[in-house]
Amino acid sequence: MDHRAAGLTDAEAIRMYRTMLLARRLDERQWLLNRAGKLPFVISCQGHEAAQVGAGFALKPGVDFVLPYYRDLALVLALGVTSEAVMLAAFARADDPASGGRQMPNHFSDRRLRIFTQSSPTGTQIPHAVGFAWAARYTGEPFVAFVSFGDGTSNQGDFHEGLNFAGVFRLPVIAFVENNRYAISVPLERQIASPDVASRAQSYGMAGVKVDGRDPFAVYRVVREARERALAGEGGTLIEADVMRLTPHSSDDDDRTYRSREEVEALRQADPVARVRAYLLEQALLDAAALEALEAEVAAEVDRATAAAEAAPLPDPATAMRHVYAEAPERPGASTDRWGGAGGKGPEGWTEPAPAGGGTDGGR
Amino acid sequence: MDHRAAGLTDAEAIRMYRTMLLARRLDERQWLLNRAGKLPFVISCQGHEAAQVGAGFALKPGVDFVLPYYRDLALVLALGVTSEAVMLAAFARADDPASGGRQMPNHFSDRRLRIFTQSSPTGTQIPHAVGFAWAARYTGEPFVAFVSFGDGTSNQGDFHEGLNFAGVFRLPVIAFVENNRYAISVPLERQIASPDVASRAQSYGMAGVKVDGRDPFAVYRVVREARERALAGEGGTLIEADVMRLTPHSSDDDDRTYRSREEVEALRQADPVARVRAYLLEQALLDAAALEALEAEVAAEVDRATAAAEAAPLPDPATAMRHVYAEAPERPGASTDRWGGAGGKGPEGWTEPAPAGGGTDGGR
Amino acid sequence: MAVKTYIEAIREALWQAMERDPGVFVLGEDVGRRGGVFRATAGLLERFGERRVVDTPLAESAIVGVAIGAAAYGLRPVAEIQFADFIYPATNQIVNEAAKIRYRSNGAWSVPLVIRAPYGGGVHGALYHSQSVEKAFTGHPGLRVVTPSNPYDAKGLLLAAIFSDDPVLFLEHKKLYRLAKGEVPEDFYTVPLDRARTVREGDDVTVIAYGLMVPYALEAAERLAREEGIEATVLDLVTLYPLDRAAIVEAARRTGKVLIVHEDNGEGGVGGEVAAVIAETALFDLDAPIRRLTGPDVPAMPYSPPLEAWFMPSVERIAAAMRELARF
Amino acid sequence: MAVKTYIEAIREALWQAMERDPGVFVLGEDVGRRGGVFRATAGLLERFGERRVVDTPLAESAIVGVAIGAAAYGLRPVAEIQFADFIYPATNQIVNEAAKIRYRSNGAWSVPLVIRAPYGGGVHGALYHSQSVEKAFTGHPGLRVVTPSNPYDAKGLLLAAIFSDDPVLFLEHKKLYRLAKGEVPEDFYTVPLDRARTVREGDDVTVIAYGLMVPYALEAAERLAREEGIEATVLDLVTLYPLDRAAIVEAARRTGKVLIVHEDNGEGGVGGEVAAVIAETALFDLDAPIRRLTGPDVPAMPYSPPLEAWFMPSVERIAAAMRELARF
Ligand SMILES: Cc1ncc(C[n+]2csc(CCOP(=O)(O)OP(=O)(O)O)c2C)c(N)n1
Ligand SMILES: Cc1ncc(C[n+]2csc(CCOP(=O)(O)OP(=O)(O)O)c2C)c(N)n1
Ligand SMILES: [Mg+2]
Ligand SMILES: [Mg+2]
Repeated sequence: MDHRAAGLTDAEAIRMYRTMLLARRLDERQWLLNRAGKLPFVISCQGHEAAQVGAGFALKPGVDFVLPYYRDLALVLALGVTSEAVMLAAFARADDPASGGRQMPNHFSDRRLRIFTQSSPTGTQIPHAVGFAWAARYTGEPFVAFVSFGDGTSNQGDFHEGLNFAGVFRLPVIAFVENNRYAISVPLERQIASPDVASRAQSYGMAGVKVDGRDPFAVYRVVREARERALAGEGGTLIEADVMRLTPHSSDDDDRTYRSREEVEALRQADPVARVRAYLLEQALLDAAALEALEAEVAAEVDRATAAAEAAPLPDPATAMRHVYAEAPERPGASTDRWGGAGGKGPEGWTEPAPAGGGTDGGR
Repeated sequence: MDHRAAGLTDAEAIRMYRTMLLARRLDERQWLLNRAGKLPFVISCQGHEAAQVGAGFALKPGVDFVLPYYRDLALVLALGVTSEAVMLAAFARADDPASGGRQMPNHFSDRRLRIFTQSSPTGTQIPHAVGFAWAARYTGEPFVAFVSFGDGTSNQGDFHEGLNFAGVFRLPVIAFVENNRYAISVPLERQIASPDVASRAQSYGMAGVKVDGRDPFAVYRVVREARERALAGEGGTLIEADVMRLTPHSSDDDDRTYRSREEVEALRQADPVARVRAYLLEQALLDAAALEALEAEVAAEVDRATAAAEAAPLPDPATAMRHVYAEAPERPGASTDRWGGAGGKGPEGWTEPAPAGGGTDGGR
Repeated sequence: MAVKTYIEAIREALWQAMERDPGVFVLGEDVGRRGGVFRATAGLLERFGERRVVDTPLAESAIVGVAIGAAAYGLRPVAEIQFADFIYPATNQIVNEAAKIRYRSNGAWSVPLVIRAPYGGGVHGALYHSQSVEKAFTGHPGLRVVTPSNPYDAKGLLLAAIFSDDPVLFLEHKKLYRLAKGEVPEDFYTVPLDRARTVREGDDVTVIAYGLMVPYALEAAERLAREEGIEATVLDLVTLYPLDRAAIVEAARRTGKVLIVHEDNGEGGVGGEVAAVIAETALFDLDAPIRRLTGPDVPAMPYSPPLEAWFMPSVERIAAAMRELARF
Repeated sequence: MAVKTYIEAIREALWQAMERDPGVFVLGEDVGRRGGVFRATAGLLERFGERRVVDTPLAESAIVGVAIGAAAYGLRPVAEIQFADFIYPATNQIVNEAAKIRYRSNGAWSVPLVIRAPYGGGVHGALYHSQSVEKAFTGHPGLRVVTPSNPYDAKGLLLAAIFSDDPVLFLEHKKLYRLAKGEVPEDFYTVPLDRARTVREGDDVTVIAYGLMVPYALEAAERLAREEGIEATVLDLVTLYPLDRAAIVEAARRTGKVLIVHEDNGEGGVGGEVAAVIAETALFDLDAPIRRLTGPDVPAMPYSPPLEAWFMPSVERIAAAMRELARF
């Protein structure tokens, strides 16, 4: 769709493309580093970038709570996660802001940006998002909770229980399904018995919306609309974006056993990054030279991030016992930072809890 | 609906009424015994009888696998469970065929009748039913799996995961929701975000059917049709029967804190047992005298069952360690009884497994 | 100081926590209009309203999962699982999520969540309303598991759990709800989440127990003291995970003869870990083999009264085991 | 007899079981066309077809729950949980259903089900692809939990599990899949589901271990024997629940010095129960406190190589603990 029709400026459209490109190049670099034996594991966003960037630009970073899944590199870049942060996590360095090198790559977390820490079991983040949305309702703070996941994950019990909970209370949650028609090797027909995922919204008294996940502007619009409905107290939305998985499931996978090369080739022909690039050219938002300059700029950023991350120190095993339970406050006053990130302060009249007797309290 | 239009003979319609009445009187007797301090716990079918009997008569006892829940007294009576068996379980006697007094009352099980043992956590039986339906497909044995549960239970993850599994493989399963609009104290609006339960069928590529659960003949027809579709390989059906809970949730509950007496009184006015009684009179299937004779016959049956069960011995603690793991065969050849009940033999060419080395094998 | 029941103490703790901090709210099945099937939350809806006393859909994984999100935001949810037996659908949310969130985020996020769950038997609850579920939830670093044995601890421990910044599984023994009575201060106070408590001192034999088995052990100890002059130390574990190892070792050393009592099955139960701590740390202080008296190794407690009685450890059986150990 | 890897042995067991009994089928995520993410089921789809090699939707509770129904009918499903870390959504179906069905029906119904789950770390799997989940699933009577440490046992134990009439949680250590090699008979054979196995004999110190820690302990033992003349008995538990108590006690008695090794966290782990069995039964045969060497008490194994190495017990650390104990 035309980016202007979606309510986006030219500059925004260009920034969206830049974010898609950066995600793609960071992702490709990780594969190279994996094949070179430098990274044990990669999991990709390739083919999902348009959908993710469309969603990311429709959200308010640091205000909305975002609960991504492992494919959401482009989404978190759109929200403000840096290339260096991504590479620090890929190299499992001490300064990885998501986990200090404790989690696998692409297990995003950034408290300041209100990107909630995620695990690997699929779908567990859906009830968490509903819990954040519950907190919005509870405190009156105006934000939405945005949660994303794959098509296969819509079969998990937590999907059903979480969205039903959100529906009963009409909570401001946006559930975003990135439907790439596979769960590792199992194709969509073997995963879900409904014709699509969006129609499951009906079970939860929610709006269900399908959108072309190769079109960042269309995605932007439906997510923005869902956000507005949520903030207006009209409840949640289940959005299904059709995307494609251009790589194997992960660097541990070999998809030749279950996908024909023709099928993958056909997907490559429809690559969303190329498509948006063509759109920018066609709309004369950028010319070939500007696109090349952008490529160079992004490549330099990827280089810098890689070099910085590779040079950064690994975590010290002496720290490995930390953060099992709350620790005694390291900086006094830390415990006043209770509001899920930088922005939140809590409503008027909120009091801090008194210290508990158990010696288990403290700041974080 | 007219019983003939549903494909039922007069005799069948009368038998259906008798089963409803028997269920009601057995249930009432348990409450009396509870109030007299003789039974620690009662959970009722009152208000659900029409739906249950309609379903029970549409199934083939000993052929179809049935996975009931704790309200399904009328259902299991329709399938062939005896009054005495019911009372033996209520009194937790050694000869309780469902569990030997191990489980709470109304945790039905009868292997010969292919009524599968149930637990108390709600919804766990739904995937089990899908597993039996899988076995039907696997072996080619022509039966359906019928599973029932309450409206609140349709929020459990196991409902979603189980029905999706059934939908993907188009398995012969009938999921029967007895919607009494409460889950203990929580009303339907607070339970499910969809307008009804039946429409959730769409998420599973299944037929969803709503039926008046006060009309046993209408229920009979939709269950019979679902059974035929299932046997014809056309997949499962989610049936929602509107029923009413005439009692508190259980003998441990006091519903005055959450239901007005007017509401309960209004339900009583619409009592399905009275309604079918009136229908039989109106259709002249039975006259007042015959109805009275039936009452007397049922009362006598309840008396007999109660007396027999009360007089029966309690289980011997010496048996309490039994049936944790498979025991050495008590009767040689027992291990050939592998086919889920009396009827099943398994398809041609099936071989018995060889005894394992672990000493853990044996008959049941 | 007023004498209150265990369940009154719990209700009072919930009430005071909600008064004190507007971020505290309760959620669960039937906790609102019904006031809880055991009445633990009775009166809260009327006092605090629907926003803070939430009847949820019937879906345990969502109850815990939603509470995790709310807690990570900074609220202090108190989730009720109606019977501990029904906690298992939420296992993934409890052990893979709540317990691991602080660690996996390198301290950036935390989950100040309490999960209350009535457990235990002897109440004609049969296999699925009598379970002791602690063994499945102990041993997951990041999660605390505690259980009070008396009204005083019930209140103070629940307040400590609510105002702790860690997830706490708070197990309440159903049979103690109305059986246990004791003095409970009106004021706000907390009982540490990481300390066992010596509830009786004596030099002949040490009994280590928790939950309902603590009053049973105390009664057995009093009887043996009165009738046979056997004096027992009784240690109430209070915290099942992480254990208060120092207190366990000290209690074991005091008499050199240790009886561990719990209602849960023996093999794989919390008692094994307690025995291991002693065998690692105080082996040469022991004068007798460690002894466990527990529920039998069958899947769960049967319904029929003779079978239920067979399952439950009783004061008599505890006293007999203590006597045997004292004479060893 | 051919030398095979651990995973080849597992594949061979599946193949032979399916050949032998048409009621045996496998189901799970990616077990069909992909042949399993570890390739344990590779080739089965081609040989046995879609009816018996079933790619399921992504839903663990359904995988186990559906398998329970099929097993209760009389089939012999072998369900794969892709990584043990993802088993928790199925906890309710495993411990409240599969484990309790025979007991609650007084023996009328049974569940001849095997759940295979790759577990364990040291493979750069981080918190959610490295877990040892055994502690949550041991202690549920009715369910067996076993884990082989070598290819011979992998095949025989899996065949025994498949043809057992009880539900068995069959844990396969991921790091052994290709690391462990050994002779595996072509024929059908079974290894008992209720027996530990003495894999080395020696009089100075006893090591009790399971899974990956068995080859580690053996290597440590060989090294100590060679270099320092310390001779160890090594007991492979094989079965984690119910434990083979007699074998544990005998192994402890043999040397009077016991080191228990596992990769799972220490507190609440299987080692606690093993120590308790010894402290109850063979206390006066002990010449040293029981010692445990285990994974640390943090929520799960971190990803970064130095942290992962810090978590995993190593041959060096096992050898050091054995030496210390031998010298005690
Ligand atoms: C509970 C759980 N089961 C299994 C896995 C292993 N696994 C990781 S990703 C995946 C497929 C997910 O498919 P989908 O939800 O469609 O997301 P996609 O990867 O296609 O974006 C599986 C089975 C897991 N992470 N968690
Ligand atoms: C997993 C689980 N959670 C909670 C309970 C406690 N409980 C028993 S019945 C019930 C309500 C069930 O409502 P519904 O499914 O509508 O069935 P109904 O009793 O109304 O027929 C609840 C919450 C349970 N048995 N299992
Ligand atoms: Mg997918
Ligand atoms: Mg209901």
